Amino acid sequence: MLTKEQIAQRIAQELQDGYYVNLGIGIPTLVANYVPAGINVTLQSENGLLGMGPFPTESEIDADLINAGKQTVTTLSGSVFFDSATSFAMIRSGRVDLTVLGAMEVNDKGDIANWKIPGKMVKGMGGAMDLVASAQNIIVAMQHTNRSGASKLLSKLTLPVTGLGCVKKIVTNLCVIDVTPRGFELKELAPGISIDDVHNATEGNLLAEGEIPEIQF
Amino acid sequence: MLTKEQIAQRIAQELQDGYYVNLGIGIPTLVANYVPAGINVTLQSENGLLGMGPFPTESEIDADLINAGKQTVTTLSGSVFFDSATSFAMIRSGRVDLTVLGAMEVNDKGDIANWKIPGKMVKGMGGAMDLVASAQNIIVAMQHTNRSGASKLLSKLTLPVTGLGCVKKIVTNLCVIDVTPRGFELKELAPGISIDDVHNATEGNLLAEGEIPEIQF
Amino acid sequence: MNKVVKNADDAIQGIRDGMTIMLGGFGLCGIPENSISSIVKAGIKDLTCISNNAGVDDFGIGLMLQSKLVRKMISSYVGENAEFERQLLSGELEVELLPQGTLAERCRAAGAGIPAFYTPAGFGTEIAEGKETREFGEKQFIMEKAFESDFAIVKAWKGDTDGNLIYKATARNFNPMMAMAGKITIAEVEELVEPGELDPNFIHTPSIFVNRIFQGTDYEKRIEQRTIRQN
Amino acid sequence: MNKVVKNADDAIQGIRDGMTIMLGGFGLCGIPENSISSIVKAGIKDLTCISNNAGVDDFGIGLMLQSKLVRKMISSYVGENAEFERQLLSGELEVELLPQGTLAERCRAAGAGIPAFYTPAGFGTEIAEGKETREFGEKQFIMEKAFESDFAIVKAWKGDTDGNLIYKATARNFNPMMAMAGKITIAEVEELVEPGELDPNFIHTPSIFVNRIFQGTDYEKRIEQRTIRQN
Repeated sequence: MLTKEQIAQRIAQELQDGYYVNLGIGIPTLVANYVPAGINVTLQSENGLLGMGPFPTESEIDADLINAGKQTVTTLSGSVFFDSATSFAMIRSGRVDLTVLGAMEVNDKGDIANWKIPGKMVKGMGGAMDLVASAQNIIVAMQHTNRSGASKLLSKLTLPVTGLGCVKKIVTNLCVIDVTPRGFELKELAPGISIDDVHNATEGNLLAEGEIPEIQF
Repeated sequence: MLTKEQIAQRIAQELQDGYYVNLGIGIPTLVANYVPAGINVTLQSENGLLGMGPFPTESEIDADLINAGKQTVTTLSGSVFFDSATSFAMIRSGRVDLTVLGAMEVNDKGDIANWKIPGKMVKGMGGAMDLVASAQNIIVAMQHTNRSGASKLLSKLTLPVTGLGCVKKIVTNLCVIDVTPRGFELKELAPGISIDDVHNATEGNLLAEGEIPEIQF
Repeated sequence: MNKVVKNADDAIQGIRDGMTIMLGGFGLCGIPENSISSIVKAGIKDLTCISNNAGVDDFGIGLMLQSKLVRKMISSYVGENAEFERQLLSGELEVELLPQGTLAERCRAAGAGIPAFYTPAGFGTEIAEGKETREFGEKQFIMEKAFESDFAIVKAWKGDTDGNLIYKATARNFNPMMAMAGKITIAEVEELVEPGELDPNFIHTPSIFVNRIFQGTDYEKRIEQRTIRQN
Repeated sequence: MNKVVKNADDAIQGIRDGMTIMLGGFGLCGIPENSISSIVKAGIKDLTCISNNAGVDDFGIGLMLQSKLVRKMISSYVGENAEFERQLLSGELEVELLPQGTLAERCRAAGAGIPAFYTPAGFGTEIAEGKETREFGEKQFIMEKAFESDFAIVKAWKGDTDGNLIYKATARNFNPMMAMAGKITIAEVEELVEPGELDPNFIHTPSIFVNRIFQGTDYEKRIEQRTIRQN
């Protein structure tokens, strides 16, 4: 089983030099901590910052400089500020190379639900619907099952959809899965996890063909 | 009969303090020379300048600073540069208070033709179609008749239209006319010009009711 | 024509019960603090507020919610606010949630004289319900319309008395589009300067979009998530 | 990932016969002089050029016309060019004229992932022929679509090696929208600096839109209408 940090670390292996990347809140944020050596990526924060730096020191804190999670952050050399319309222009026009998001559910067509639970207070979708409708390359970072043990990888979403056919890859505590026209394709297994474990935890259509290697770090 | 300068001078009387104004090429450009005392107007040039100043002196010339007529110009205190999309955002959203344009023909519904003569080389409409489709307040500055003596104030346009029902006022060498739902309403006469003179030079429906005063400068 | 008004109380003149107003800001960053205080003081109610967020319980638009001045919020994210939740569940408050990019673009469209546009955000979701959809190049889009609002209230870093504005860092966010979009646009600034003091090449909101401007006071600039690293 | 290329010859690699390219500039102001020279030198032909103007006979896009490299111009104003007129009348050159604001907005739409929008410009004119029209709020509009282009070539004043750009004065014009719109965007700059040298708060084109950048040489910056006043 992977820890949250390991899920982030595995996703970081997908980064390529020069990528512009949007990281959602939660596990996705941790991806920034594992950028491989020699790879340069630029983080986009949809509230209007390209080139997001680390959290500030106490003396660097600036209330006018936050990220999309409303956290205080810093800039780097080459950073740039812009307005929200320009920010989503970047996103909708496909200039963001990789988007990493959390999810409540994903189905085997790549549809994602991550913004609303009927009956619970709805906070809103923020930029998630723009991101999933626009990005060419979306990776979902999440636990394979929810707190009550039910699979989050489904044949059919039970929660309101955020976007259709957009998820390309899923990294969970159990495995790495590619979402292809054939469904969930099992690509790599977490240490100590068997194909059967994944089958048992996956409600949607799972394909496990050939040798499935263990995730390497 | 008014000179071109006097046409511009009469139009300048329509300026109000705080107006943002777009002046077309030709007679409209001259309006800037007659801004009444105590009135402050800001000139918008659709290539990306608000607060257009006078032509530069020899030493002030900057190839990167031109107006929509491609003439070298200067800035003033409070001037601002912007891109073409922002420029036409201002225009289309009705933030420009007054637009002064030349015309080849205007009809008594306020339709205007000023961009194309079939059979002749067509240079293009530039920003004229955006301006006439958007401005709340459009004044046409032109000669009352063309070079062959034919009226330019018509019941029906003979040339391709630039915009529909947009002209509110026309100032020619002969008179001042308001375009209302009733047609061309004669409001003021140039010195030495009679109502009959205007009738003879106007092909479209002309209303001349009551006393028509002489244009005052 | 003088756009400069003395303070927020003067700036908000004409905002009346039942109107639709836009308020700049992302979270508590770049919000028009002074104008919000004056609206609360004036007790202008039944407002429809277009703003990306709804503040926190005791700051930002949260203050307007406390005073029950808001009838409807049009936002993309409205968490971190218990009073908001209470009013929503009790039916006192109506909420329309929109994708953040759609919210920004509907402001920009209003300020650009574009009555409607197409966006992929929300296609296939409940956001698309009741909206026209259309295919362009084998991809599906929703038609979204420009917002209509009576007033836009924005917060800038510096402004000149002509109305030119510059924003600071990520406090820019929705402010420039809302400044374009208001029938009447009110700008509060931390520092009001004379025309010519701002570089004409680096102005974020050209003066033509701003109707009233004033220098605000006592900016609190509260931080929602104070995240720091050890040096 | 290094976006910096040595010169215009390297920057235009991949532009092929028959492609659609956008070229920034208004008149001769803010045009990508170096890249135009390299395209002429390379003899890339049958091009569709989206540019507000078509240069003059011996400068700007006029140089491409002289070499008969342009099959179609999409512009708002194409005066001041005798060779242009000759090719147009002889049928060698095709021209599509668009309102200037529509031209700008179709670039911006392409860069904003907006496939189509509505504008009032040109309603009731021959520009509307073959286009959908529609009423919003008792006013008539035309539906216009985002441009599709293979390359966008822009000219900036300063740029950093990450691709952030700033423009000078009215040389900005169409350049920012075209920079957003190209499948591949090439930027030539008068001065190329290191990341961090441009103030992040005052950048006109964020780096993400720029794929290749180089410092140009020998800018002529020809003036079309040299108007002066006596001091």
